[in-house]
Amino acid sequence: MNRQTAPAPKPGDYKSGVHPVWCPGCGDFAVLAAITRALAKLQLPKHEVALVSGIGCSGRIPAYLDVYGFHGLHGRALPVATGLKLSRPELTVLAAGGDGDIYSIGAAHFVHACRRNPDITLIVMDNRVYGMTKGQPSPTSEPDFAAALQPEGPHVPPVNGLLLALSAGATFVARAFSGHVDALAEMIIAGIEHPGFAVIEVLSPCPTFRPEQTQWKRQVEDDVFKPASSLQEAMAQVISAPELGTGIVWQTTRPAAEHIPAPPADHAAVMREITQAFLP
Amino acid sequence: MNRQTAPAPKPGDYKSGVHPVWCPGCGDFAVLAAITRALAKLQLPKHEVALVSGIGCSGRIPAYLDVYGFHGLHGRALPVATGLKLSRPELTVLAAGGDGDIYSIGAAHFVHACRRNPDITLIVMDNRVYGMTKGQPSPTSEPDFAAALQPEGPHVPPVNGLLLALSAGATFVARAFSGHVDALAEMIIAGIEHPGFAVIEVLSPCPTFRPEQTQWKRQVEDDVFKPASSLQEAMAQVISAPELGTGIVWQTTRPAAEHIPAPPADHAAVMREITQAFLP
Amino acid sequence: MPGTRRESLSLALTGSGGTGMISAGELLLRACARIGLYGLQTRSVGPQIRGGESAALLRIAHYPVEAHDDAFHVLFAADWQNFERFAGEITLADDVVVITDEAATDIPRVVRAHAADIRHLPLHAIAREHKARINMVGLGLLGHLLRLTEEELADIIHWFFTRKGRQQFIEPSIAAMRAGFALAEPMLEEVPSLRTTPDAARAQAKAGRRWLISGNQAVATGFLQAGGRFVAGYPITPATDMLEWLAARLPQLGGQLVQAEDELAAINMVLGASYGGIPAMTATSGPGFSLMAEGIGLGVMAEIPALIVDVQRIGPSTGIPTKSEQGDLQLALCGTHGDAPHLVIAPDCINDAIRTTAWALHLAEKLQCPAVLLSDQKLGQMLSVIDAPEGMPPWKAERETVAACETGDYRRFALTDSGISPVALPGAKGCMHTIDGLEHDEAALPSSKVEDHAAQLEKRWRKLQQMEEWPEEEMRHWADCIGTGEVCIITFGSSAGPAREAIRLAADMGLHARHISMRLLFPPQKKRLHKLLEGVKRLIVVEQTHSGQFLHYLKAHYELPEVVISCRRPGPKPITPQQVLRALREACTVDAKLTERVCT
Amino acid sequence: MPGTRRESLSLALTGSGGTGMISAGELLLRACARIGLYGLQTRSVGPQIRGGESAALLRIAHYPVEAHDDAFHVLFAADWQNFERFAGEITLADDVVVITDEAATDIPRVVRAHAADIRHLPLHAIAREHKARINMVGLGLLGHLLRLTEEELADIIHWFFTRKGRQQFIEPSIAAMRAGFALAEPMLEEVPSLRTTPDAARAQAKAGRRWLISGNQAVATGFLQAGGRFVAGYPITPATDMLEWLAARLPQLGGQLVQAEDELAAINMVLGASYGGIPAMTATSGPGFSLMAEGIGLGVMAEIPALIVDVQRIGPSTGIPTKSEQGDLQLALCGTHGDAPHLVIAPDCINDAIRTTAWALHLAEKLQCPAVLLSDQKLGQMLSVIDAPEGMPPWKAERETVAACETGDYRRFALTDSGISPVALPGAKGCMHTIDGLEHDEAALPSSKVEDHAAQLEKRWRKLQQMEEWPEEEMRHWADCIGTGEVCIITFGSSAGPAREAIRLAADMGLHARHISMRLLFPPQKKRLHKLLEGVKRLIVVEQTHSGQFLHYLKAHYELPEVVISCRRPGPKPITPQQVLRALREACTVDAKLTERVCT
Ligand SMILES: Cc1ncc(C[n+]2csc(CCOP(=O)(O)OP(=O)(O)O)c2C)c(N)n1
Ligand SMILES: Cc1ncc(C[n+]2csc(CCOP(=O)(O)OP(=O)(O)O)c2C)c(N)n1
Ligand code: SF4
Ligand code: SF4
Ligand SMILES: [Mg+2]
Ligand SMILES: [Mg+2]
Repeated sequence: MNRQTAPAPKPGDYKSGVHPVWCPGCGDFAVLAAITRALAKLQLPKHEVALVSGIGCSGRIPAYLDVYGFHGLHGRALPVATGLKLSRPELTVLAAGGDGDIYSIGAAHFVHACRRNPDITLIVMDNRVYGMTKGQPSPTSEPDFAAALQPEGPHVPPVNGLLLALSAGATFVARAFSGHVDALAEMIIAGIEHPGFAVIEVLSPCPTFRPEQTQWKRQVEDDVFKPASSLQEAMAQVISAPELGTGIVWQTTRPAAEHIPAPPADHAAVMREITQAFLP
Repeated sequence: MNRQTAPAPKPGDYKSGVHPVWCPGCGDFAVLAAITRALAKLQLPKHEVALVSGIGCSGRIPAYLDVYGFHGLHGRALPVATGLKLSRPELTVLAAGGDGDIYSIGAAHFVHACRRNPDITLIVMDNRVYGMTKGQPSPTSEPDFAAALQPEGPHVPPVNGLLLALSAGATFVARAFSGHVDALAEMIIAGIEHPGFAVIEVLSPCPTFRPEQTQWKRQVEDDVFKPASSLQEAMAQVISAPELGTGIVWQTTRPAAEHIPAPPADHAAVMREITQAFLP
Repeated sequence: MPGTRRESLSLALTGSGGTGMISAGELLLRACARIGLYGLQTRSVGPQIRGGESAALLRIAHYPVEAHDDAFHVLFAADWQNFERFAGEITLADDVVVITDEAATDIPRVVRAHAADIRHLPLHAIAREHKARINMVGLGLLGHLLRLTEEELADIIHWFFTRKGRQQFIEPSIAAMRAGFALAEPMLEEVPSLRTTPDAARAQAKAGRRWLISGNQAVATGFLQAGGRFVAGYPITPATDMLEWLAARLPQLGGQLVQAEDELAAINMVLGASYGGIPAMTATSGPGFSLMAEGIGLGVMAEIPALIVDVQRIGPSTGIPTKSEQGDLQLALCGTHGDAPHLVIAPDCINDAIRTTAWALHLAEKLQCPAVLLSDQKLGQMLSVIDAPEGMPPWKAERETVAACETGDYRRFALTDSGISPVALPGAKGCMHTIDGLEHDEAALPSSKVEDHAAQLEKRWRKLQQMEEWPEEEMRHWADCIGTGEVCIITFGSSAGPAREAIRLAADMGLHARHISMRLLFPPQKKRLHKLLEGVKRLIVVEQTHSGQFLHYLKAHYELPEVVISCRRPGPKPITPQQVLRALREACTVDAKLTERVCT
Repeated sequence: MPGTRRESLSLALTGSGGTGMISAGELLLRACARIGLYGLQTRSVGPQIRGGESAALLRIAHYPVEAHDDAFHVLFAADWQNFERFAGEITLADDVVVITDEAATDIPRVVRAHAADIRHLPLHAIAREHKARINMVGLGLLGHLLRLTEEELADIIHWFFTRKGRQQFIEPSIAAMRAGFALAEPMLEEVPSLRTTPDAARAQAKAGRRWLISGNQAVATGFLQAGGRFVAGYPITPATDMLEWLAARLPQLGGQLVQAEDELAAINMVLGASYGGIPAMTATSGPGFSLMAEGIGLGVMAEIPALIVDVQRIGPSTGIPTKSEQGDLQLALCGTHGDAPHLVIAPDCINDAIRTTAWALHLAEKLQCPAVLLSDQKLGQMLSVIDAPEGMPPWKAERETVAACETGDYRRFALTDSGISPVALPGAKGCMHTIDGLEHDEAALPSSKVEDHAAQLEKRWRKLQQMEEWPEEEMRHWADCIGTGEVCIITFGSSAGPAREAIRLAADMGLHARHISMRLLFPPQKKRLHKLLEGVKRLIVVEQTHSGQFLHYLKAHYELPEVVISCRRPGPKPITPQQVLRALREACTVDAKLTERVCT
């Protein structure tokens, strides 16, 4: 399936043909579709794209794409993606994970990726539940979402990923709904084109453990966010926005932390120079 | 030194007499002094107070107090404190750590403690450097703070701990300066009295690796924060405040996540009832 | 050809998502338990998150069974989609009878090649006719093959849907079951079945004599019975269901469970609660266990009891989350930096898991040391019929504490003879001190002195090491030894089941061998094992790992007999009694030292 | 009494914060190196963050030295504050000469009891007089005892302050040094000194023949020389200085270092970079190493090369961060859940660290597997004079890659004979695939099949195991063996130094013994070790641990001689040649099997 020579790859060309393990109706199918559309629209050569994920239903996504994939550890997609992007800046690097993956076990990496601002597009597939492990509350679960592990519900306010991203210094912050595939694809394109760390939180329903989320398609309010002109304003928008509002709320530019200097012409000579310092 | 029988313990009574390892002039001495003043003012029995810390210069603080201390792992003070407070709610539990401890390796726990809102007072001794390991940039270091591990400086914006706390749902958020011991003691008192998770970020200079911080005593602007009436307002205050401004910026109440039900009168009977369910 | 009559009958129920094979298997097992039979069920599921193909693997007998048999005698396949995903785990007996739908055309070659007797029956048609699921047809059919009565099966269906609040399904399901029951009638004599009918069992069965319980529930029960009251955990297969079971029950006992943000938080929350004096545990599996390495080391250094249950799954890394292996042994033994002696204990069957967990918590508290409890997916998620234990385990969580200090010179890490230093819990007047992950002196103050480090290292080791000197009656639980003879099988954890059965099978054949099941793996009990091995010429080390972790552990810590044979295989195919038996029989013929072999 | 004349001279410089003993020691060592002497320096510091008491421990000789001697011949104490904190690490020779201030009244009892010759000199007065620090007085005094010239010492002072940009200190410091030099004059013949004067060395010394280098710098140099270009790390004593050294030099080579938010991030960043094809490493110590357990397992499963340098410090837990021990061995070997074979390699001296690190990176890349490099604080922070290596190590990071795939059926985990599957790096056209921590089939697709798991486990083991079959010349670096005889000392890592010297000392006494220093610890080289042990009757296992981790490792994986003697001690007191020599001499008299003893 070496289609790189074909003039214009189509979304389907970015699929690997591996059958997803997802339940019927899972929102993640649409996220997959949106990614393929985005990649096709950008005409990105498949072999120059890498998608790094954590563990969860969401984390399974790389295998379904015909790009380079790295299905790593629970919570650790962002450090892997960062290491990859820093050392191979010419690649288009995406990262994907679930709400548990990114906001719970991976929360420290999320905060620090926002600060560090590597040129990576992060897709958080938020279903407000631990899907893969069969239905425990996640950091984005509603306070009264009762489940076996927390029979009375978490009873704490959900993590607001957008607010966290903003306060941690993210340069592109947005929310989308997986049911609106084209809008999501556009958002992913904007994220990839954004020169820095782009956080896209995608409402991606889990019909299996959160059947009520099948209603999201009626409840989502599109484009409630407007790119804010100040951080304060962005935060105010996020705080007062409807729970299921989408849109890009913040975009700014700031150089990424790390960059690779050009390799020297003569490694051996540089090594000699370095080791000179060991002479007493 | 069993002074619990004495009518009114004084700050000095809360000191253990162990000689601190800190450098002369370290801000942490003043934090220690402020804690003893706060405990004395509150007349808390020493054996009912527990202080849990991580690793760092800051993390050494429990041994210098004559209360129950737990000098645990780098970054993990908050989970330990949470486990302790949840299972022994009658204790007054404080947690302490450095900027690296809390905002770097412990960032995920910080976010989740803010959400969970256990009745713990956290003191972040912020010196904008990794003191204990001899001067590497920390998450709160200025972008241009050059040090051996990052010869050109981190070149990323510092973590704003207050903003992070607010966006993660903290119910008490404040900043203080260790040089103003009485004000800091008052802040700690307010934190202990606050029924929930209190985040107190303390500007605590490191004269050894950040000698320029000895100027803080001239630069700090006290009480620039006023308790905000809304989260938006609190965030706006924090964003626009001077870098070295102090004060309580946010206080609200919200029940803590977990609570312990009263133990049953007859454990054996309850166990029998529970195991009944195994009958086929 | 008349069906064979067996001491125990093994049945596999397989089907794609929605066929409900697991429920059918569970109901069958429960019905058997009610009439006094014993049995067990494990499950094998596909990678689908929900509703993918799955297999219920059952074994039913008149006596307690701890492990699967070598092969399955009856295979009930609701359909054949993705059967090959677990074909490797379902060995078919030579006389297997395969029951499948009349319309099934996609029977895999491996099944067709093996099974002489494939019966095509109108399973789906009957289900459709009664507006019920095919699993109810299977329940009736297989129930009849097991010689259960229609009433017994109807009762269980009634119980099931009532509990679920789905009374509307009771009638159609019972009708489908009855139709399945009828389908079995003509084949009763042709299909393998139990040698004795269940009537004897029925006659003896009294309510309350059996429990239907999983290994995870058994561990959780032991923890609660011994006084455990705080749990922190993070979901991970196959430990989650233990946490969920505990979450519902802890509040009734005045305890609580916290869902942590990750395993680093979980182990540290446990240390915090335990520092407060509350007996505490966490449960996890491989990846989470790796993340707890640093926390366990802190528990060792600061002498904080903690129970860490590792329900092992196939590794390395994410591995195969739903399948079983014993490959975390070496991490359990060595899994933190520095010299950090701590308890490592493995329950050896479901029944044992209740007591052994209580013992582990007791030891952790008594010795003020973390204890790793090594369970595994097979043991943890196996549903088994056991004899209901009489009363509670004899062990409770009891820590030696100091109520108050007068003099003000409380020494948290006092160098006592036993190595155990009475602990002052927060709240104890006058005993304030700071515990530390740094090396410290007796008074708990950080110290980098040669002498303090040596003394405290020695103390932390001594408190475990002295267990070798404890009186026999206190230590009886450290290992079990059955049988006699010069050949000995040694196992830890869930591999004991097949080994024990192999010993019995061998005895039936006149071959006498021993079996040692080690529960206490660390600290090593050199003298005790030496005694059990007296007279043993050949030792067979049976384990479910690829590299021989248990073998290496034994070689590192014990004097072993001249001939040591390693019999091991990785998961997910479980070790079976027949395999161990084969190893046993072969052992009498080898004479090379240390033969490594794969159990076949 | 005239001072003894020694092959090597050991000097300890101690003092409280601000006395600058470490700098003085370093300058002394550097001056010695310049004139062609060899030597080493370790340091011992108190718990103070900055400026607390500290000790510079030096050994100077005409030949390369790798370890400290048994005892110190000269103790220069600027003052005695908190001396007891490291008294346990500074054993005084019977003929030690103690040099202290004229006003010192607080000489600790342990020193007074031991030292017959204590000289009170006006050290502080001289320093004050010249407005210099006391360490310059010490430099002059001790330099003279070592028969350095005033000019040589003045040169080094000049160099030092010029480099620091503090030219104003040069003159007063040189003046103080000269005064110290003069102080030594009357005692030259009374104080222990080197048997031969440095004139011979001076005559031979050519510029560029010696390096003054620490073990941490040596490891970093080997990494760069072999082609390492990406480093992620989190500060931790005693690995931080390696990271800092690399941070300054990587950019010159087109590489980079990232300060991660924690060790979980560091190891995963390394995996990310290495997945991208860039040879990568992290450096850490105990607590951080424990946190990397899960990441190392992913590297094994997904077959990603990575170099993980663990500069061991005293454990368990936070332990004693600034002091040395070899207690992470078992974690390095077993430190992740599941069966996860990976490389474990230990450099055995500073000189060796350059080559061995290059070899480790080479093997990791070649075998597509994480490699743990076990250094320790002693080795890492020891400053040593070594012969400058000729050229670069022969090993480079070279991974077998696939440039592009035509057919589209690239199989990332193809079951090759060697177990090594050529890797397509991101960017390779047509070879797109997803690597996984889940068990997988050859095409990298997740699989829970019995057969796939067995085949991939076997493959991951095979690629390491085949090293046993590699030609001798490729594997020569796996271990060193010197000496002959029926008694053999075996070590890994930094314990080789004292052992090698003990062998030489024994030979001088006519006692012939062998010494094996193992660099490659995993995979075990059964046949190779067996060959080296041919004819050995008694094996002495020397290691710096409390529990005997190396002993247990050897027992688990190798056939050992009948008599095995464990000679071990925990840190921070280093193992010395004399101790090993004593063990060696005793070994000839024991005949019990497996005698465990503490090195005294
Ligand atoms: C260290 C570790 N802990 C726990 C797990 C088990 N686990 C797998 S996925 C998951 C959570 C999945 O939730 P989320 O990230 O929201 O993804 P979703 O399945 O909902 O897409 C957990 C806890 C693991 N694989 N590794
Ligand atoms: C897991 C782990 N990683 C690294 C270290 C080393 N370490 C000790 S303290 C510290 C950082 C200290 O910085 P901070 O938290 O700001 O405290 P400070 O010393 O400045 O008060 C580090 C990295 C450790 N002890 N444990
Ligand atoms: S469990 Fe939920 S998130 Fe997972 S695949 Fe099924 S529907 Fe999707
Ligand atoms: S290094 Fe800095 S933070 Fe640490 S004790 Fe010294 S002054 Fe205080
Ligand atoms: Mg989710
Ligand atoms: Mg700091």
